[in-house]
Amino acid sequence: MLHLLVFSVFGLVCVAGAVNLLVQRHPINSALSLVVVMGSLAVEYLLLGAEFVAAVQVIVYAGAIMVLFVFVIMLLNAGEEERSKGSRVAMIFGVPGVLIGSVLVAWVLVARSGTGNVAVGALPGPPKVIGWLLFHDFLLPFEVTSVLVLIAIMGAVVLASHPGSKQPDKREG
Amino acid sequence: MVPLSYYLVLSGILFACGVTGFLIKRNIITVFMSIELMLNGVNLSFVAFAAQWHALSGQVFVFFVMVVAAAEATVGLAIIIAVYRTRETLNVDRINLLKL
Amino acid sequence: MTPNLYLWLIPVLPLVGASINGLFGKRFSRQTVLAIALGFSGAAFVMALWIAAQFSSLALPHVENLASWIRAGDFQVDFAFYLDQLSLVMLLVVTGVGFLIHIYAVGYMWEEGGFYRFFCYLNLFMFFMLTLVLASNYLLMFVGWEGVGLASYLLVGFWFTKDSAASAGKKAFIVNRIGDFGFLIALFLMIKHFGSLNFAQVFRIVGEMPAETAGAGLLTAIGLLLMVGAAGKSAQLPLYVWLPDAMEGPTPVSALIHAATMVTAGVYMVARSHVVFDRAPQALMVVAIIGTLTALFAATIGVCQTDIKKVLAYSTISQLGYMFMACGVAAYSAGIFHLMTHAFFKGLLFLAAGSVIHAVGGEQDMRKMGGLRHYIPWTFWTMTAATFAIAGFPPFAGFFSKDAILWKAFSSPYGSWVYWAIGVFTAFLTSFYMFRLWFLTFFGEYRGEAAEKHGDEHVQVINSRPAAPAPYEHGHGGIHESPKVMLIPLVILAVLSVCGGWIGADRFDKFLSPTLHAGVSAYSQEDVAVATPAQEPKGQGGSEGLLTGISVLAAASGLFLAWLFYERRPQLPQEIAHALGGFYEAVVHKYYVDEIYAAVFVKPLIDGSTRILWQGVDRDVIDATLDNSAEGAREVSDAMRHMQSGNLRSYAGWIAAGAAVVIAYMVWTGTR
Amino acid sequence: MGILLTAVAYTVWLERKVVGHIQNRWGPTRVGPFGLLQPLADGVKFIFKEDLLPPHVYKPLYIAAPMIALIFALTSISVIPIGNWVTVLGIHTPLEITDVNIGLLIVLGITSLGVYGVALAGWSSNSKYSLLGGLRASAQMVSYEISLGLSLVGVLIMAGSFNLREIVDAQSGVFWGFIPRWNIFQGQIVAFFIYLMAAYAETNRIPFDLPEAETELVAGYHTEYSAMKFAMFFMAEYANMITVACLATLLFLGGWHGPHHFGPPLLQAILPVFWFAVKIFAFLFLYIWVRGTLPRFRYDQLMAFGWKFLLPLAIANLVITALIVALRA
Repeated sequence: MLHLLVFSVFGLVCVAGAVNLLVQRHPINSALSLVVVMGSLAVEYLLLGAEFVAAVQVIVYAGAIMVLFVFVIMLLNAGEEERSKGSRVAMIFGVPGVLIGSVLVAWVLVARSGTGNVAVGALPGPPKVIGWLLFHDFLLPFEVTSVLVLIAIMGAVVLASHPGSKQPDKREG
Repeated sequence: MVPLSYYLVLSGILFACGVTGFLIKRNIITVFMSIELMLNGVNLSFVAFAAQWHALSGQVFVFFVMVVAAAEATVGLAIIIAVYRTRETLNVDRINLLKL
Repeated sequence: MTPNLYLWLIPVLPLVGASINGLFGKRFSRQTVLAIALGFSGAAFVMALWIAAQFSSLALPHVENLASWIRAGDFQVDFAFYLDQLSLVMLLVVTGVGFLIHIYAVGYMWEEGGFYRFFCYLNLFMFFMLTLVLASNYLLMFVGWEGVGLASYLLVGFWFTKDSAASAGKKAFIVNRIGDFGFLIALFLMIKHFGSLNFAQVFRIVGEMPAETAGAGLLTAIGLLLMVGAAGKSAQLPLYVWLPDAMEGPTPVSALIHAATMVTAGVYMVARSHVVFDRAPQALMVVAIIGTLTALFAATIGVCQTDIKKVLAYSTISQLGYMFMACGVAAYSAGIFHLMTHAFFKGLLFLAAGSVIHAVGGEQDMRKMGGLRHYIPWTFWTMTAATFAIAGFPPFAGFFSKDAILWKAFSSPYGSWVYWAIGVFTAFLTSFYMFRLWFLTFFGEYRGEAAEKHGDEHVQVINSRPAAPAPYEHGHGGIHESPKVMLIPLVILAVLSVCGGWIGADRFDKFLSPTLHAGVSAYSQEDVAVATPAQEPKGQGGSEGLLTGISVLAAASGLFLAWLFYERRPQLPQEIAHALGGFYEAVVHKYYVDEIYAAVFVKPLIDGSTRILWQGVDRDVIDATLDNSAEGAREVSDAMRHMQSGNLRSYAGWIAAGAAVVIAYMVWTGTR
Repeated sequence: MGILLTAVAYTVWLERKVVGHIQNRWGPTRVGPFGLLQPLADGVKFIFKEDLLPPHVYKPLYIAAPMIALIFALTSISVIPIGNWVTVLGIHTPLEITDVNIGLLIVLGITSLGVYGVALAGWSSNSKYSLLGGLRASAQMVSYEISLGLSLVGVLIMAGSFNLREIVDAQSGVFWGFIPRWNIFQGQIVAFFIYLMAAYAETNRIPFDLPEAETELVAGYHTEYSAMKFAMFFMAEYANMITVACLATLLFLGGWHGPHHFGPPLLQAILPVFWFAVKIFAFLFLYIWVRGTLPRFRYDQLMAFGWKFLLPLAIANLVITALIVALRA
């Protein structure tokens, strides 16, 4: 019961954060709501037993990626969003499409997935085991991602550096 | 005990919120955040399925998603900065020339 | 375990030379180009000699597998090389004559532009020819086959700025395609029915099949198709038309490709496939008939040609006809023997003709020559040796091989006196037109304008050579002897033309017999033993001597007639031509074969292509379809263009809607 | 919590005292003996000061920012053990608030979130000095976090666990009878150096206190803050220092392991805590010492130092440590 309670509380926080992201007009508020979503997701991961994933979620997502977002928002001094009407298509087709799609998926999941219950910490993901998996079964993808990250860093430096300026931008990747 | 489908539904809701954000938000940074939100939704379902099938590879995938998300955010934000420098706007409705 | 002979090196060496020259030759000096071209082709020759030296200790056939090439199910083709007596002979001929002609070409081509290009092509040709000869399966052979065609095309069209040269190259290529078509279909039939293209396997399977004496079957079909291919490559009736035109190429090319090596590929192929032909008497008969007819036909044309190289070209066709005649009566060794001697004397003839042309400054019309024996004695004497050889005078090389063919044509179980009679008549014609050439070129008075323009850059190189068999004579003036580098190959080939036949057909036959008689069917053996028991002893004794005497007589009468016509009474040919009237005209115009081909094949093809394919199919159907669909696409995209607003959110909206549809479909199919 | 806040307060006092002595002053002396009651006086002053709300600030975040900073600073201390398991009055309890397997990761995660307080404060103040301070702070903290994390990985490899208690236990015992088996003496001296540098930067302390460089930016991100909100930032900074000191002690300095175990059970229970406190004190003293001695870096020097020197060094240290451990195994 406690499990369900915790799940529901943080799930609600999660959804509230996500909805807030949509409702808020200032990007920094959206960013902070996203941080909230990520934090509560980390708790959900903990509930599922994936403690390492949870920690990394906080460190990488909330601690690095979102800081980067906030940093860019501050750097560009992004103001409130304009209410421009650029796209009727998005409203006419897209939003109903999303609604239909998600309702269908939710229906399928609830009605037909036949998945069982999970207990707290159903599948512990200790760092040791995950590291073992990463460096054995997923070694190639791991290395490929490292190359990807390297490329991303270089690309970011090239893109963000002022054309002509000698000093490359020193944001982290 | 929580039915696994709850997790999946939660992940679906997050994903749908992400898509909706992508559709209705005008600020390109927010649009980017919506993408991150979608990725988070997917991550949750990964972890949930990992718990269901007792396969840790599901959690490993989350790491890859995170790494890719980090790379994507870096490059994406760099692009945003470059776009902002040339077009002086962050509104996606005004960035419609498909070139800088 | 047989030793590894590195057979693959032999073809690859010239390829390396060709690659180096082709890629970098433009920047090299002529000397460097030369060193590369001669070095690599010479190395191939040395390798061939080395292999010949080791030959007796080898277990034959010696197959060296280099790499797997195609593997599809049970079907497998390898890069493998196959060495036996037959390919050894070919190997020596190709590398030896090829190397000599390389040397000759140095002098001949020295002033030509594209020097490196020429030697690149020449080396490339060597590569493909050696691949053809050494291949251990039909597919690799086909690669070489096509490759020599390509090299031939490149070399015939070497002076590509000259329109006739370019179109001659194309003609050679296209006519060869027809033959290749037959060859390819033969290959397909083999794959389908034998499941392999390896010589060893194909011959083993074929060897177990009964001879198709009663009616035409698979083997006859394969044999005939192979013959189509051979006819294309070896310029046999009716596909010979490209060879005379191919004389547009530089003379060393004519010598190497269109006399000594490439055109004999067909003969080699037929001999190589003798197992198939042995079991297909009808195919064999077709080969013999085609060979005989070609020999006669080309010889009659050769009688009236005035261009020195054209005469030689028709002569080549005619001699190839002999070879096919030999193959057609299952006397493969005689055919190969003639191939070898022919390579010597015809190569020599072409080289000497080249030397003549060189001497008179590019003139090829024999009517404008004459009396040249005083000016270019070395050329004259070597040419004399070659002429006597081709005419079949003993003891020159041509006598032995031609005699062997004629004898076999008469005595073989597949033979008949008709072949023999035509063969002898052709020998007479051959002798006649060759001596006609000889007299016209070297005797009488010089009839051309003195080619003064040519005498500046060549040193007179007539110095005494102790090994030379010819007496020493000196000439002067604008017409001058060729440089030494051209004469050396001439002399070597002259020696070979004289002595090459002394091996003797019987010894040659014995040498080749492991290859050529291994698979001969019981049918022919039986036939030899049963059907002509009485002929054999007589044949060996009196009959052969008699026949030999007749053929020598024919050659001699040719010589006499030529002397009569062109030396003694030069006006006589005119009178005879008048007397013969239409027939003479026909012969001069090569029986109008080119014109007939143009009318029957080329024009309908062009018209058909123009009217039906181009205007009908292409323009009205294909183009129209494309135009209409393009128009339709334009209209549709015009309508769809508004979707491409450039607005990110619109795109996202479409994606979301599409995803919803896909999800709905999946749910729908999943829940049913 | 109470202990922590007291510790924070007295760290401030300590700093003022030490820096004072370094600069040949007395530091606080008036309030209480040796100025010991000075923190109390400060607190009272902050509480009673007027809580100014400058115009044009983005109010929600302006108010939330100091809270965020303080909350994350205080939370991270919760998983830090200050001593081993003790049995007091029959109750077997660890001397920490929670014991989790991935304690170190949680500390890292929470400290990485601390940057939001600074960044948001700088942005929401709607002042260019604040904004620059916030930008500097976020960039600097994110950059140095990498070196910090990597410097710890070496220790983790030695210990083979994320659990802080296990890491400490791995450092018990001595070499050759007298050298303690602390990680700093087990080849992790380079890592300790990196950690030290990165920690200075993470806590925005001299010589890396660019975000609040008073000579350039007035007071950096908290220029517009006053009264209790300012106090919160102040407390957050010192709480972070303590956290960092605790981590350093646990990871490099052998935690609560002291020279000997002696005395009655009660003493035995208290001694580890004592050793732990001593080490933290030493570390903090080092902090203040450095502050009193070294000048401030320039910003590009700071970034270059972080990316071009510390990070490669940290990676090299990690690789070598991993190699040695792998070879030894």
